[in-house]
Amino acid sequence: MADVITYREAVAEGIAREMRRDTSVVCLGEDIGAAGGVFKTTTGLHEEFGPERVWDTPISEQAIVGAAMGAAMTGRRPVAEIMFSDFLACCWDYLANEIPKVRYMTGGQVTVPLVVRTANGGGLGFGAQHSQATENWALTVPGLKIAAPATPADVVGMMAAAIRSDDPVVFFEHKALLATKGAAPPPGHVVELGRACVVRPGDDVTLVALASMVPLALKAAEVLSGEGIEAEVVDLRCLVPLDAATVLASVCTTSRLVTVEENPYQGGWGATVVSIVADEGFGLLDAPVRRVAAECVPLPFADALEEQVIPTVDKVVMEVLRLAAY
Amino acid sequence: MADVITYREAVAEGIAREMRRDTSVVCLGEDIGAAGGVFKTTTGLHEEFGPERVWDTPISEQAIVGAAMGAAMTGRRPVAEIMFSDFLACCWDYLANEIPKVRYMTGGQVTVPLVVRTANGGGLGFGAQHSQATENWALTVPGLKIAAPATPADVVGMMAAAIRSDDPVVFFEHKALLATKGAAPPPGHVVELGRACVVRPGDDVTLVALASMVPLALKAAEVLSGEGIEAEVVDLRCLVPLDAATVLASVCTTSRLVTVEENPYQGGWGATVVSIVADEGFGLLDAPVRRVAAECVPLPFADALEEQVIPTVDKVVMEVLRLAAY
Amino acid sequence: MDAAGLLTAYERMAVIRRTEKAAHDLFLQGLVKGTTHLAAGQEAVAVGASAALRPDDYVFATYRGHHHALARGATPQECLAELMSRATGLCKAKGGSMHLTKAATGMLGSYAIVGSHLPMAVGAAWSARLRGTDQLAVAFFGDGATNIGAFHESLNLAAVWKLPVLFVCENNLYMEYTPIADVTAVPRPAADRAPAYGIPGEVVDGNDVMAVEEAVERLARRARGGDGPAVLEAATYRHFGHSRADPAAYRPAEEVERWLAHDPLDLARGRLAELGVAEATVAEADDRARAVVERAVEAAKAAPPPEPREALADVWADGGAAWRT
Amino acid sequence: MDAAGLLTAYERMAVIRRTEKAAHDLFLQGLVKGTTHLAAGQEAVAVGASAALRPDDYVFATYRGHHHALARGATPQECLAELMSRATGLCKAKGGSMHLTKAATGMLGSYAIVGSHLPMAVGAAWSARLRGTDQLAVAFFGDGATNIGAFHESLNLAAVWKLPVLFVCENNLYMEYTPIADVTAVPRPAADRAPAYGIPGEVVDGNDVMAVEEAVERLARRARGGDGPAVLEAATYRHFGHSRADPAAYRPAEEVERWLAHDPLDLARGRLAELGVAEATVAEADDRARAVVERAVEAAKAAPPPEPREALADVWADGGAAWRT
Ligand SMILES: Cc1ncc(C[n+]2csc(CCOP(=O)(O)OP(=O)(O)O)c2C)c(N)n1
Ligand SMILES: Cc1ncc(C[n+]2csc(CCOP(=O)(O)OP(=O)(O)O)c2C)c(N)n1
Ligand SMILES: [Mg+2]
Ligand SMILES: [Mg+2]
Repeated sequence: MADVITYREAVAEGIAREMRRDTSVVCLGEDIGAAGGVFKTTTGLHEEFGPERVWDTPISEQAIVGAAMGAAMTGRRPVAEIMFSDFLACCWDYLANEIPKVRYMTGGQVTVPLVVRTANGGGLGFGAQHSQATENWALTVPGLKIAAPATPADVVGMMAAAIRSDDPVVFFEHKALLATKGAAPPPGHVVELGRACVVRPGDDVTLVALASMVPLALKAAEVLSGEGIEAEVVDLRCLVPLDAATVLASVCTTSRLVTVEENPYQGGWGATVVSIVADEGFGLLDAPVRRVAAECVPLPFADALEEQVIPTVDKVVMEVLRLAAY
Repeated sequence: MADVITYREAVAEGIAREMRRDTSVVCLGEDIGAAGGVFKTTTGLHEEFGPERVWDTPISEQAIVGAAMGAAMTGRRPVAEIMFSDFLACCWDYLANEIPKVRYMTGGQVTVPLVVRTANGGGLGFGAQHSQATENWALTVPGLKIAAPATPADVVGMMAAAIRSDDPVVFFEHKALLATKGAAPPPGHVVELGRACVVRPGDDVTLVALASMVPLALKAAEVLSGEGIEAEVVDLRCLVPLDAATVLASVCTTSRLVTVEENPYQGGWGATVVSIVADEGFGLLDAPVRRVAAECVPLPFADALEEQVIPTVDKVVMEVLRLAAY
Repeated sequence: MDAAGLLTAYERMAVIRRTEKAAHDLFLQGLVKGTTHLAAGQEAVAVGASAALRPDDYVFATYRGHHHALARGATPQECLAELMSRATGLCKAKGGSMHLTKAATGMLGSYAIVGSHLPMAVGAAWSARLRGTDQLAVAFFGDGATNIGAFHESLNLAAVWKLPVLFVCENNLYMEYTPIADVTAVPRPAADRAPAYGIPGEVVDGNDVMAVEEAVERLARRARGGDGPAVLEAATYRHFGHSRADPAAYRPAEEVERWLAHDPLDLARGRLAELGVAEATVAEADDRARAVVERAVEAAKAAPPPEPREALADVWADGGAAWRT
Repeated sequence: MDAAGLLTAYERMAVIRRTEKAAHDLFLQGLVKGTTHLAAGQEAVAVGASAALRPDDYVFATYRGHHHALARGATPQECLAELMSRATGLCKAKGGSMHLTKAATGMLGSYAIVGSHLPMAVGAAWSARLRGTDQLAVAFFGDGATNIGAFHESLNLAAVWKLPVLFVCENNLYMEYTPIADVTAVPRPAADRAPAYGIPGEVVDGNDVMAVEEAVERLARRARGGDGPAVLEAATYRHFGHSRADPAAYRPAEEVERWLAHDPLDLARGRLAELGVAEATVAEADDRARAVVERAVEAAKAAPPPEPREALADVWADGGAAWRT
């Protein structure tokens, strides 16, 4: 394997590694077979594992995820693709009411070891119905694990953990990161779900970010460093399990917290993180907690409008500078 | 009209008042016609307005809400019932991707003046799939107004505002409140959406609550009063528009904030409220901000288990006492 | 189905009927909270189908699912204890009436969102195929479920993949309070839709346990043999209202009468007589059924409530509910 | 459709074809961001249907909707400006290629979630009925949309309420890259499903603008007269790949050739000749079409980007985006 791989390749690689290890892993979704997926994130799987392990489906999101659930309850480990995360809305009943609840409401009689993978977020100019960061929908529902890797190595490692997990995992692959490159992970690489990662140390302010916001936060940290402010950047990696301990530990050092969220402010994951810190870490805080999130509007098509709406490096830098002046 | 009406009667009354005023108002939903609705919240409408204004539908949540959208775009004011708010998951595409976005993404060419009414929340022992407080799902999506009244008068007044609104409104009627009674509102009663209400004044701590949590917070406030702590209770009434100003004004007096939420902690509306206060009201706070919310589990069936999961008067009192000791 | 088989089926139906009656009474006594959707009158669908299935087959049902749980191996005691919120309940009192599940015997759950379990059954059938077994999956659902999107997606996917799954519609003429005929574009809501998926659609007398058994057996054989899914629409009727205290006043008296005269237990009793089974033998079966249910009620009443800590168990496969560090 | 009507239709199709070509070229030049789903090859469905509709009827389309917007009154300039993110775009550059909408002429939008607009069309038809007009609503959708739940719910509700709505499927044989035949249980994904809703299901040559006009006119008359909805499946083919740079390598060369030989513009040209319209007259129509689209490209290129403050406009009916105090 090459030393460097793209995030896109990492998705297929991560799935392939698990399919080799465990014959119970099976994939289904729209155009994922011979076509290799609309985002080319399943390239090679059909060739290597054949049509009995990689299944093309009709445009039937409910049947896809519902069938994955039934298969997971009966001994398989399905990996279902929902092409764009916006389309989770078309099978939301399964994510909100069925998959996360069946184990609990049967008193633990069944487990649902499945992964729902989906291309998430904006950045490719696909407009309001194909660009949302929908991980916050899932956060409202107890019983789902929520993974959102930021690097190719994390994609592979977290995919391994997700597929091996006996719990349902919604796996958000960020569209804007697909072409990015990173170190190829070693064989057997597994990243436990629920462990955040301090991707840049710093003493002055904690920036908590997820997926595409991680490189953005890192860029902002570089700019801030030039202004004499050292930001610690935490890649949350998962929303559930939520690694609040790592965030609190960082705030313990920095006394200042800024979340960087692609999603609209209202109902975003940063709010949950902030509410934990404003409770358990209140005594640590020296300044207001700030959330750099998207405006509360649908995502507009034009770039000139989009940059008004979503977080940018400039916006993060400006907010941190304002906070530093508090 | 009687001096006192139930919350349940207020729903039908609120709709009827608007149907009398405006012939473009039309209702659709499952069993809402001659049967008067599963919760008897549409009793009398079929008799008064006939089958051309009160339509029984098949069990087709997507068609119900999608058709409401199409009718709203073409000159009607539909009031669609989704029987239990959990079933919003069956038509989530319309709530998440279509209704809130179409005006924006067409550059303002169309408006969608509709109301989606739904029975929300727990308290009736209906189990994990019929008891959720799902207003937080809607909160993740810009473009929806979110109403959740706590009293019969507010039901009538907010229903008037919702139906008259040219924007889409999701109207959460709380199942546990249906049998509660309150003063009947005068004719023409309208409660503007986005105005919170201080339902109990107090200097020591601010309790922010919604729907069924309002009477619970009031009970807790009574208990606390016995302990010498005067809680101010804010009935938020709406999540969007969110009346942050009223919350901030209250915290300005009390310096202490506790949200009381029926929903699980993760992704709950209280987090968004807290994040605003931890930013804009940071300087006002004397103590950690606390959220009394449900445990992050599906709602269990047995009462003995349910009371472990959801907020109770005792839990609110205990949290406030702990905060007071900070 | 021979005489012995029919007698067994009859006794099972009698147990279900009495369990439903007990659930109703316990509800009125305030011992069952929430709601119940009783299946009295629809016993033959569950028992007839069950008789045609193998122990390793999968069954998925709805909130009106007591009969399927009982037909598929759950005991009246487990079921009633669940309804009465006892620690000994089938789902540890976490599920309630609408979610009876006995995974150990292939009863993979009762789901309360109309139509939601049809794709799951498709998935279980797909899994059987992937694992190379010839297990079958059966989804039972009401007439009202035929108008929801998941129905359509499930039938198409099952047909395209030729999966061993049966879609058994219990057409009891009503949704909650609205007649299915008022809101459905075809007379047979399930069977008339089967051609849209290129699969067989049959109608059967759902109150005739032998007819149900025969039809399911035949369609199951076909499906296991690789010929794909089928729709079976069982005409039946519920004796009680839709749920709880619904007096079902919306149903014409004549219709109710006609259906009560076509009761599945009476029908089976008639057949047993025709087959030469002595009345006393049938009465013994009835006695056993009564005794089982009476004991179940007593045992459930005597059982303790669940431990409070159970509230935070069973979300995750590790048994816990931790969502953060 | 007489010769004059056909010539008008031909010119409209020519405008669409050239607009699509321009969109393609502009995309390759980096002037159109995101994605496009071109309808070149499918013009006759939009133009034929449009010719049969009244100005006050409602049309709902998909992300592959340029042809419907153009057929229904949007100008090439508005459309291309939208694709090029200009302030003068049809949707002020907030929608993009997938969401072309011209409400003023009854083109109520292009929706990018497969199947999502079918219930909306049902609702628009319901609204027409409520308001006592005899307006019609038409939903255009692809073959792939016939397997999603919203399709099923829409057809049933429209049939039960006997609404004036037409469901027009543009069957271009493919979803994105997968043949529809691989994942659909019946040969005619739309027409073969109509009987499941007790409504007519017809198939028409979707590349024959006159045939489309005739069929839509007939079914529209029926629907306006209160006889309810119908399904029309138009057989057609897209010239480009599914979207953007998809080279459509999954399509057999022979199939592509066959369909290119059955081009809607060529067909119309042939018919015009048969009807005695001079070649020069047709050439003039072509020239006008070229000129219109060339001017549109230039005008769109010259148009300014949207004002930044537009980003926070148009969420609410008051024109703003405020969600809190
Ligand atoms: C998606 C969804 N919509 C509505 C309901 C509310 N509801 C529960 S049962 C029921 C009627 C179902 O009728 P049918 O499918 O015929 O089953 P039956 O109750 O007659 O067994 C309805 C509308 C629901 N549970 N789920
Ligand atoms: C609910 C949903 N699922 C998947 C997609 C992704 N997608 C966009 S177009 C398309 C193919 C649609 O095929 P068809 O309906 O035949 O229309 P065509 O593109 O051929 O015009 C798919 C799968 C989507 N937009 N919405
Ligand atoms: Mg029924
Ligand atoms: Mg197609």
